Amino acid sequence: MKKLMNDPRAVTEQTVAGYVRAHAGRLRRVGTGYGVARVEPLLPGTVAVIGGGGSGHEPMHLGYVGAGLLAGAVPGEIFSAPTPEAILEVVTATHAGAGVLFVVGNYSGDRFNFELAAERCAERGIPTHTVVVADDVGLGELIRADNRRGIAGMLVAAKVLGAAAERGDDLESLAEIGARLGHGIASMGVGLRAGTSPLADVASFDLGEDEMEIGIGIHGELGRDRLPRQRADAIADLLVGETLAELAPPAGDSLLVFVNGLGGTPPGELALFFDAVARSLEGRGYGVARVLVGTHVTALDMQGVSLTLGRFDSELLSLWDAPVDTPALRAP
Amino acid sequence: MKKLMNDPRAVTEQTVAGYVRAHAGRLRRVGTGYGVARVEPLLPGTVAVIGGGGSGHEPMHLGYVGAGLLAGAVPGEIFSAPTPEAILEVVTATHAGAGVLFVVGNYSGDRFNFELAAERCAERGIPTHTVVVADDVGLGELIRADNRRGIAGMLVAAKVLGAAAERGDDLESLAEIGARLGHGIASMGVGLRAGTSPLADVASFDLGEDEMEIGIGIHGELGRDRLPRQRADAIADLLVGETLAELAPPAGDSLLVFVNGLGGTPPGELALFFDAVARSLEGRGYGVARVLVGTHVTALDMQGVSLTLGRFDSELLSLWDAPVDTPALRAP
Amino acid sequence: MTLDANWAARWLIAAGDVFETERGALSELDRQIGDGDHGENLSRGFGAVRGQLRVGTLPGTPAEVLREAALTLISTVGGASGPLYGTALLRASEVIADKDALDAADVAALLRAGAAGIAQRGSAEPGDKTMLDSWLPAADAAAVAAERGEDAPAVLAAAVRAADAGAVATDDLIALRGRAAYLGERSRGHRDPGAASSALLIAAAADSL
Amino acid sequence: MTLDANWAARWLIAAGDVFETERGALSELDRQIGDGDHGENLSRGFGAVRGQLRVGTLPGTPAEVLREAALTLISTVGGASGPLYGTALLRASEVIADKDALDAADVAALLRAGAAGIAQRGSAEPGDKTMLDSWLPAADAAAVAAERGEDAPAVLAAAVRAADAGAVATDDLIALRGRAAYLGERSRGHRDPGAASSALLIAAAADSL
Ligand SMILES: Nc1ncnc2c1ncn2[C@@H]1O[C@H](COP(=O)(O)OP(=O)(O)O)[C@@H](O)[C@H]1O
Ligand SMILES: Nc1ncnc2c1ncn2[C@@H]1O[C@H](COP(=O)(O)OP(=O)(O)O)[C@@H](O)[C@H]1O
Ligand SMILES: [Mg+2]
Ligand SMILES: [Mg+2]
Ligand SMILES: [Mg+2]
Ligand SMILES: [Mg+2]
Repeated sequence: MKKLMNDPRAVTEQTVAGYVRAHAGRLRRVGTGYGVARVEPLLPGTVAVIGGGGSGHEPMHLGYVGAGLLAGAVPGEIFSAPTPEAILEVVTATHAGAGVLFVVGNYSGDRFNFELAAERCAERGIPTHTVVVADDVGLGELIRADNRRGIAGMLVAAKVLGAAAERGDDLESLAEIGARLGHGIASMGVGLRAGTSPLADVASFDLGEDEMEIGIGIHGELGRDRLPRQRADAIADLLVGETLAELAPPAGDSLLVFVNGLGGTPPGELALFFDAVARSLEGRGYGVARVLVGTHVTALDMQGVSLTLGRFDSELLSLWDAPVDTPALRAP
Repeated sequence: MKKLMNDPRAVTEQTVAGYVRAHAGRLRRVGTGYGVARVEPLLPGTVAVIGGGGSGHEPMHLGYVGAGLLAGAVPGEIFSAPTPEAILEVVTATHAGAGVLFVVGNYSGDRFNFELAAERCAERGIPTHTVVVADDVGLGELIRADNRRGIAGMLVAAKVLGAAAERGDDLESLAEIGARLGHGIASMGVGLRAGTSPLADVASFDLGEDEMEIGIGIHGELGRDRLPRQRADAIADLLVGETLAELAPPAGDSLLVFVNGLGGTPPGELALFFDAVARSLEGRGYGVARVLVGTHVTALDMQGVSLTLGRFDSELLSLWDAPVDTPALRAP
Repeated sequence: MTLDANWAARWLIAAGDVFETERGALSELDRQIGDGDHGENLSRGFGAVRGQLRVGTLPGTPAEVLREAALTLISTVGGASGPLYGTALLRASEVIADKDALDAADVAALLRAGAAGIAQRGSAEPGDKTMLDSWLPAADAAAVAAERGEDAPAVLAAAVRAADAGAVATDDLIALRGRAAYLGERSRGHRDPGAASSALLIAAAADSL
Repeated sequence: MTLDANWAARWLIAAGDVFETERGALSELDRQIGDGDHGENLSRGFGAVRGQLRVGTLPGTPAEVLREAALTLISTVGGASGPLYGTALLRASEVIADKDALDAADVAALLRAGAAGIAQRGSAEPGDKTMLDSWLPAADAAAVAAERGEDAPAVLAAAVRAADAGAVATDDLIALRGRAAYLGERSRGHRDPGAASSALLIAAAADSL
C-alpha cells in the first residue's frame, strides 16, 4: 500500500495530532475525541460554525478551522461519521452564546449523528441549525435527488457560512444563506485511480491504466460510468456540461469555479485542468467569477478531480471574498 | 496513465496557462517562453529574485511568484532546464535596477543555462548572482558532495532570499545569505510510487506494492536503497537521522521542519508524517522552530515525501517569518 | 423465561456475540453495496454494550437496560447504524418504561416502537432496502401474534421469522437510502447489511429466553 | 575538399541527420543512467540548426556557421547538452575566426577549443564520464596528427577514431558529473550518452569532407 502510516487504526488520531501540532498557534484539540477548535475564541454573540464528518478528506474539515471559516471541526474515523459525544465536545468548546451551525454532507451517518447532537444541544438550551450539503450531481438520474452526496461543495458552503457568521449573522440568517447556497452549488468528480483505505489492503475499486470512473464519490463509491480515459479538455467539458445543466445559469453569467484534487493528483495537473474548465465555460458563453484550484476535499489518495460550480449572487460572492485565515485556506 | 492532460507536448504550456489564469491578479506571462512575472512591479532598486528549472515540480516555481518571494519564474520543459533566452525574458520583465538573483537547483542543465543567461546579463550591464541549491543528502556517500541535487530546499532558499530582497538587501548581501543558507538546509526524500512523465507511458521506476525507495530525486531518479515499506515513524526517524547528521546542530537546538509531498501523497498523510518527524526530533532532544507541511516541490505525481530541516540563525528565521503572498504560499 | 432486565441483558450480550461472529459476513455484505464497515461498526458498538452489562446483578427494568445500550451504541458506533439502532432501542425503551417484565403485547409494542424510531431517524419507508425492511415485518408479525393471544416467546418467534424473510426480501430491492442508494439499480441482487443484522438482533432476543 | 563555410554547414546538417537517426539509441543510453532525453534534446537542437542552414549559398566563414549553430543550440536545447555543445562550438568558432578555410592545425585547434569549452562550462575533468571523454582524446589525437604534418582530412580521421574509443571507454567509468553522477557506482557498465553523441558529431565532420 502506497501510504505513510503506522498502525492503521491510529491513522485518524495521528493525522489530527499532526495538524494540531503543525498549526499550534491556531488549532487546539478539545475533548476526548478528534475534535478541533480555534485557539482564538469566537467573538461573544457570534454563531459557531462547525463542520464534521468522516476523516480521510483532509484538509477538510480540520484544515478549515480559523478566522472566517469554521469555529471547530469534528472528524470521525476514516469515512465514518463522528459520534454525538464528539460533536458535543466541539460545541461546548466553541459555543459563544449565539448558537451553533452544523455544516455536514448528505450522508446518513453524518446526518443522524449531527441530528442526535442537535437534540442534545436543544436539551441544553443551545440553539442549532444544520446545513446539509448535497452538491454532487455526478450520479445524475441514477439516484433520487434527496440522496445526492456532499462533496467539494462542502468547503464552499462552509466558507460562505463561516464568513457570514464572522460578520455577525444570526442563526436564522445563516440558515437562509445555507438554503440559498443549496441551489447554487453543483459538483461532479472523476476518478483515475481509487484511493486505498488504511484498513483495507486494496484500492476501493480497480481501474485499468487507461480507464476513468465518472461521477465517483469521495469515499471510493463507484460512479455512473466507466470510460476510457479521455483528454483533460474532454473530461473538463463533460463536468462543465453536467454541473452547468444543474445550475442553469442565464447565458453570459459568471460562475465560481472550484477545481478540487482528490488527493493523489498533483498541483500541476489541477492547474492544467482548470485551464481546460475555463476554456470550456468560455466556449459555452460563460465567465469565471472566482477561482479556487487545489487539493481541498480529498478521498484519501484517490487520483482524480472534481469540479464545483457556484452560481452566486453578489452577497454570496462577497462572503466568498471575505478574508479567511485557516491552515488550508488563506485569503486575501 | 493516471494523468489529466491533453497533448503530452502541451503539458507545460497548459499548466503555466492554468496557473496564470487562476491567479490573474498576481501573475502575468512574459516573453515567448513559459516565463511568469509578478503583476505588481518590484519597488525600483530592489533585486529581482528569479527561480527556474524544469517544470513538473509544481507549484514550484511559478506558484511562488509574488510579494516576499520570487519576482519571476522560468519553467523549462518537464524536468528540463529553460533556455537562456527564456531566462532573459523574465530578467527583462522583472529587473528593477538593482540586479538579479537566480535561485536554481544543482543540476547541470539548470546551472549551465542560468550561467549563460548571467553572461548575457553581464553583457547588458545587469549584475547577477546565482544561488545554487544542493540540499539533497539522500544519496549520502554514493556521490561526491558537489553533485548533491537541489530538492525541496529550493523553496526554503527562495523564500528566505525573496524576503531579504523584499526588505531591500542588495545583491552582495543576498549572495552572503545564500551562502549561509547552503550550510543550513538538508533534505532527503522517500518514494513509494514513482511519477509518470506525460511523454513516457510508464513510471520512471517500478516499486512493488510494499517497497519504498530511499533517497529518490525529484525527477524520478533512483535513490540509495530499496527497502520494504516501513511504518511512518520509522521512515521519519530515518530521514530525521540523515538530515540531522548533515546539519549537526547543537543538542537542544530548534529547527525549521518542512515536510513536503511529492505530488501523489495526500495532505492527511503529510500531517501524520509531520507528527512522526516532530516526535523523532523531540526524542533526539531537538525542537521544532518553524513548520511547513504541504505539497510544494513535486516530482509529477510521485507518491512519497521529503523532509527538509533548516538550521537557521535568528536573521534567517525572521526572513522565513516575513510576510509572503503568492499563489502557493501565503503568510502570515 | 421472564422477559425481565436479565433477559434484556442476555439479549444484548447474545447480540454482541453474534455480531462478533458475523462481523466478517456483515462487512462483506456492506462491501458489496456500501463501505464495508457494518460488521466492524456493530461489533464495536455491541461489544461496548456487552462490556457494560453484568448479567444477574441487574436491579432495574428491561427499559433501563435497553436505554443504557442505546446510549452506548450512539456514542460508540458513529456510522449510520449507531444512531439507527440507538434510536430504535431508545424508542423501544420508552414504550416499556417502568415494566419489570414484558408480556406479549409489550414485545409487540417494543418492536413497533423500534421500527418507528428507525423510520423516523432515517426518513426511511418500507421497501427502501434498509434495516426497516426487517424491523417492520417483525413488528407486524408480532402485532398479529399478540392480537391472536400468543405468549411472548411465540410472539418473538413470529417476529424472528418475519425479520428473516424481510431481510431476504431486500435482495430484490433497489436501495433508496444510505450508501447503497448511490448504486441505484446496481444495488439490486444484494442483501441490505442493516436488514441482515436486524434479523440477527431480533433472533438474539428470542434465543435469550 | 576545402574546409570552408560550406563544409561547416554540411557537417552540421549531417549531424542533424545522424542525431535524428540515432535519437532513440541516444535516449536509450540516457535512460540507463540519466533522464532519457538526450536523443530528443539533440534532434531538437540540431534539427533547428539544420533548418537555418542553406548549403551552397553561404557567403561567410566556417566560424560564422559554427557560431550561429552554437547560439541556436543554446536557445533550443535547454538541457545540459545544449549549453555544453553550444559553448564547445562557440569556443571553436573563436579560434578559427576570420579564416575562410581551415587547415590541419585549425582543425586541431577547433577541437581543442571545443573540449576546453566543455571542460570549463561543465567543470568536468577527464575521466568524469562525460562528453569531455570523447572530445579530449579527439583533440589530443588531432594535435598529434597535425604535429606530424598530416593534412586536415587525416587529422579529422584521427580525431574520429579517438573520439570513438573515448566514448567506448566511458563504459568502465563512474560518472562524476551530470545526472548519471546520482547513480554513483551504478553508473558503471553504461556508455555516457554525451560521449556517444560527441563521437557521432566528430564523425559527421569527417564524413562531410
Ligand atoms: N436513511 C436510512 N434509513 C434507514 N436505514 C438506513 C438509512 N441509511 C442507512 N441505513 C441502514 O444502515 C446500514 C448501514 O450501516 P453502517 O454500514 O453501519 O453505516 P454506514 O452506512 O455509515 O457505513 C444500511 O445497510 C441500512 O440498513
Ligand atoms: N558537468 C558536465 N560536464 C560535462 N558534460 C556534462 C556535464 N553534465 C552533463 N554532461 C553531459 O551531458 C550529457 C547529458 O545531456 P542531456 O541528456 O541532453 O541533458 P540533461 O542531463 O539535462 O538531460 C551527459 O551524458 C554528459 O555527457
Ligand atoms: Mg461507514
Ligand atoms: Mg534532461
Ligand atoms: Mg457501512
Ligand atoms: Mg538527459
